[in-house]
Amino acid sequence: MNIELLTLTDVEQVEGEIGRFRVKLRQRPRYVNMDRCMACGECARVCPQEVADAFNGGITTRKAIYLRYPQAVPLKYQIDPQRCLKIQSGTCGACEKVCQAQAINWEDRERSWTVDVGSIILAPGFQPFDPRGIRTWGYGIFPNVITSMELECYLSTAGPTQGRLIRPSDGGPVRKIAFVQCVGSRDENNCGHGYCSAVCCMSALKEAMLAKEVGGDVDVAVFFLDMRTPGKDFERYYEKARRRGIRFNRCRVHSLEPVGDCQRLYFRYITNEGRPARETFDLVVLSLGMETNADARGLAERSGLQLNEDGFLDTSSFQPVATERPGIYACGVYTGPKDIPGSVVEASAAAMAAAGHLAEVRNSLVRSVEFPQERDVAHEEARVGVFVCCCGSNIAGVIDVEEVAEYAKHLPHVVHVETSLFACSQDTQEWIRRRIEQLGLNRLVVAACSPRSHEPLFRETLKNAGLNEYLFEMANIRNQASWVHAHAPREATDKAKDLVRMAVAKVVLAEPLPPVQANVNPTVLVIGGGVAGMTAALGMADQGYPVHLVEKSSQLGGNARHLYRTWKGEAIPEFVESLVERVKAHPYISIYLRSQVVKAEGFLGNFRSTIRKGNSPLILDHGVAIVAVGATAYKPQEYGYAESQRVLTALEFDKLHAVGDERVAKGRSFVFIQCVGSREPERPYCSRVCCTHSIQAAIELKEEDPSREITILYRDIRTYGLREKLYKKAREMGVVFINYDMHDKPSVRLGPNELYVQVTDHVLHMPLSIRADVVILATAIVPHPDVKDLAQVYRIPINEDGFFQEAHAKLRPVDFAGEGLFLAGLAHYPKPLDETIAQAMAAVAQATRVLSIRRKDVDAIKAYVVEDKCDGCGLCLDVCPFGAIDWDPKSGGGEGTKLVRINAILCKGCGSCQATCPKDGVRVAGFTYHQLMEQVRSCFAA
Amino acid sequence: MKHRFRIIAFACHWCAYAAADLAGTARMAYPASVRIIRVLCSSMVHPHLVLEAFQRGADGVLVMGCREGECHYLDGNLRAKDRLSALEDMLETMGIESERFRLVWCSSAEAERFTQACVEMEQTLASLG
Amino acid sequence: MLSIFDLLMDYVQTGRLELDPRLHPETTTFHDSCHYGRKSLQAFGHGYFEEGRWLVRQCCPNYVEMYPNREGNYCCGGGGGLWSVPFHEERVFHGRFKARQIRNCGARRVVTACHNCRDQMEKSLRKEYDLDVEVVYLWELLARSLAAPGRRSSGGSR
Amino acid sequence: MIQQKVGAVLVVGGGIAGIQAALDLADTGFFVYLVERRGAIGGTMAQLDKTFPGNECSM
Repeated sequence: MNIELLTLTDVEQVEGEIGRFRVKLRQRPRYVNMDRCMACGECARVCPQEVADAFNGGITTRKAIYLRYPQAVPLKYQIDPQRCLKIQSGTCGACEKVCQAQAINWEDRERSWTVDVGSIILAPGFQPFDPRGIRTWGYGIFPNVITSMELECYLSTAGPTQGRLIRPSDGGPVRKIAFVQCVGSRDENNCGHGYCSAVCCMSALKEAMLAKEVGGDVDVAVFFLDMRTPGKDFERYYEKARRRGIRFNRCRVHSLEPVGDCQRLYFRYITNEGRPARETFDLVVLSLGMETNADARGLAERSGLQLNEDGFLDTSSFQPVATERPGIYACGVYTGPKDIPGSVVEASAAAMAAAGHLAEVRNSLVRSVEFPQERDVAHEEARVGVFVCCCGSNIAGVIDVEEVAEYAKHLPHVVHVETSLFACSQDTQEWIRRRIEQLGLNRLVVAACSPRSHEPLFRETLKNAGLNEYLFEMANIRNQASWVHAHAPREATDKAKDLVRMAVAKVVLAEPLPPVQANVNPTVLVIGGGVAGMTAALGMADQGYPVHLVEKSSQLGGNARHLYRTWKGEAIPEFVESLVERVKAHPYISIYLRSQVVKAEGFLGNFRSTIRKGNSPLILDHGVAIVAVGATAYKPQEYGYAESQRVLTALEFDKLHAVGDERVAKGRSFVFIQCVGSREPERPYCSRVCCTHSIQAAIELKEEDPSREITILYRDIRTYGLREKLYKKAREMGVVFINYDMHDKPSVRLGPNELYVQVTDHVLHMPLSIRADVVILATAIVPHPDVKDLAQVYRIPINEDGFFQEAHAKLRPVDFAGEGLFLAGLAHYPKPLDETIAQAMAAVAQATRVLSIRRKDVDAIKAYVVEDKCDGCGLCLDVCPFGAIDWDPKSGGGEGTKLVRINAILCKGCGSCQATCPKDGVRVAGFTYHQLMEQVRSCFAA
Repeated sequence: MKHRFRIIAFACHWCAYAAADLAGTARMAYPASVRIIRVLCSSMVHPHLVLEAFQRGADGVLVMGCREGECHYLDGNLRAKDRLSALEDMLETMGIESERFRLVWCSSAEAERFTQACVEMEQTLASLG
Repeated sequence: MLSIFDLLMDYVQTGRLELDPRLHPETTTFHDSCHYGRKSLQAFGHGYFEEGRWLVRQCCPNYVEMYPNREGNYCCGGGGGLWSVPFHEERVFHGRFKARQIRNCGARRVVTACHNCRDQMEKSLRKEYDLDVEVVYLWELLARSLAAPGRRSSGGSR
Repeated sequence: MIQQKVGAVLVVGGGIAGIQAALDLADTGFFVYLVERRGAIGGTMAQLDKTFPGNECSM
């Protein structure tokens, strides 16, 4: 309600400054009246213009009047003016004739206006690279060379082929697929993009696995430069793909040739063993990279911002979503290529930053609607009103609406029935409201479309009429009858009658449900005093929430105290110092050092955690908790680390480098060994930061003295996103990169004053011995032991690798499934400082959302206990997925029967308990056992 | 196929019901014998409801939820699976062929899977007579 | 400075040369030489890819492409002066890609503008790989396509 | 010229990032203008994984 969605709109001009911007917007005409369009789709059915559907990668067609996709938001049609015959040449106009809602508006014109805002967030996204211009890959020439986006469509069950994998040229079977990686990325020669697009390795893996799933015996080969799977659970997936038989070849494919009649494609490559090979494929998939589109470039210009040479916005590691212009923030791919969770995290971080300086005007512009006093109908006899919708001709064209209405009149408790052309139109709402009042209706059934899209609208109508919003039911006679039985009008009409009867049977048993309100303690507990914890604490405290910051060690700062520079070169110690100072000075933050959480109880809004400081326990009450306990470094046993003072971990090396230790200062030859402890069978994940870190250290060493010999032994270089720039720079400076295989690891031999590293060179396929003064091990980041303890204390899940498991890997990256708990930083997964800060800011945004729940009613569809039926057997306790049921202390003990109670905040209304209870002792409001049973019975009551 | 069957489909709000909506939007025809009852989660379907449906004369019953691992309520569909799978034996002892009862998992975008399940159920019923 | 492509196109477009497309019905392809293509693109910012094709199409209506082509085209094997130095075996070996490409595209005639490419394909690859094609210079093709006075087909392109 | 700070935020781009930012802000007491250049929000993600279409966003 407090989001005004402006589609087909561009930003024209940005004036003003932080706190008060004046933005000029321009909206292009849609030619469809949004208030009137009911998205029935009649217009598209009659539109004669077939247009390639960009949404499906051009594989399918759409009409000139169309929805971008079936679930589009807003669900309103739009006219493509370039393709519309009426707009182009004044002919046709067929849509206007069939639109019963009279939503077509040829007079629609472009309009411009200005809005006043306090902050601006830019998230214009990206476009996939267009491989058309590069002929060596043959895209656009050979039909069986497709893009990753197109394959996505072919593999989708909702797509044009219903998920069947076919050869686009002739619909023939696909037996062999090749994925070509880095198309439009890491390729300055062909596309001018030096950066890595960060997501294509993983998306190719996903598609390869899906292809395997769809066509069991299909042979899939991936041609890649470095396999970049540094995200959470990504490496495991890569391993799985290898075990599944997907072939991986480290080789850049230079060009494709058609075989015979162009149905198949042929190319030559070098195998992992260094031998030339040639192979023929049915389908070649180009894994497209990302690039900034023209709109996003224009947006930067109009907002007064500079994009970097790659077309992205440069941001500071310490303020990852702030642009150079105060008050304007950026997130998503605009600040550099990233995946969905990364974008979601940044978006929340941007929301937090944008809200941060507007704290005093919070709630000044949000709108709320006043409803009339609710009429008490609990003791009234049910008086049901039924409205049967024609949906233009969508329903009435198939179903005899009058017959259904006539039938409904004779159903028990029904006192009023009428039909309407569009039940969801604005004026019908008003009409229904008046009818409820005039006729004293106390239940409403609307026979129309889906409750998934329209229930909220009609509930509002009930509230406006002074009725409880839950005294309502929909019969979905459009999606479930007229649309799917269009060729059997008799059966559709009979079905519609059944559906109405079932809805009436259910609504008669409906009870008014009181709003559920949560009492939320605004205090925040932050566990962990590293950068993530401190950022989170400051974010919450700056908004006025009291914060308890609990840190296990004796000082704040965490792992960042051992870091010197971000990958962009910013100095970390100064940043950490200032962060610590700000946290210490903040009046709303209480710091508990040498403290640990040992016990916790409660739930969202009302947690009670016990911390132990020394020997004394301390109880803290709080509404939410942000967990940021960090991670530790792997202590290596391998590569002679225990034996030699010249074999160092990356963090040790940084320290010696910084203090000018002579091992480093006088060293002539340095060897970095990557993946020490990472990507191993016992730790099958990538530590994400080590490639970048080693390369950065190598560059610094070279910059100090270009004559130094520096070698990096790696398995895959994972300088994802814009970090690729560092990799290129290192190679240009003469850093030697040697690829080693998991099964043929390097070894370190200790000499008297030097070390000898043996490795098999991947180009020469010959053993090589490198004399080194210092060997630096890029060691893994491993989960903190505290993770396990806290997981028990707060009953939060951990993943196989021992990191915390978030609620949803893509869409809820900083929340736990248990509400009121959030996470940030290394406890979630290894990540660099900028991503840690963004995640901490995102946790703040999500926690703030929860804390503002006090003003909000929660959906009242919850389970409740019927006390005189519950006998306290407790079966429901085990099945509740949210732990929302426990023993009622009032009833327990002594002679009294034991009862259960339900926590309405935790309950989500799934009804698992209701289906388990043998006594009808627990019910889900709005979906009670009786209501469902009555629906079943009435189905056969015709 | 003159005989008219009656199939009850309990469909979870988040996935199966959404798939049914999409089948409508896409005008994908399926047997008119199907009557959908919306539930919030497949785990909400009490075994009594299934038995009652058969008792009242249902020829087939479908319980449809999210795909495994994608349940809106964490693992409600798995719970439903555990609970309702036990019904099959019970149905057999009552003289109802267990084929008349099926659990189906589909995502909100899989209209095809939804209609397919309905078609298959009707075919099963036809073969059972 | 004017390239031969520009000059010939100008002649054809202004009508100084009249071509008869009926004279060469055989399937014909065009070989992008690296000098006029990639190298020119790199050195002068313009690769002569489309001009040659246009000219060939004016003469030979039955035109096919080799893949990859234009800036991604395979070397004929005689590049880098290899034609004129005594590395005979290497030159033939490197020409195998071109030979395969020519065979796969099904053309009976290969047109190119570079003397090096023409010699390699005509004098070497044709024999060594037993290709049933003729290799002609671009200007040679144009010369052989000139419309004799009075024989010009009506309705031809101008 | 406006003197006071404005309790509204402009979010440009209706992809997953824009939607997330808009929801976060609207839920915490700010009025949001969500500007999308196309006819519907959802961005690339709606196109990407058809099992998580744009209807995840509960407007």
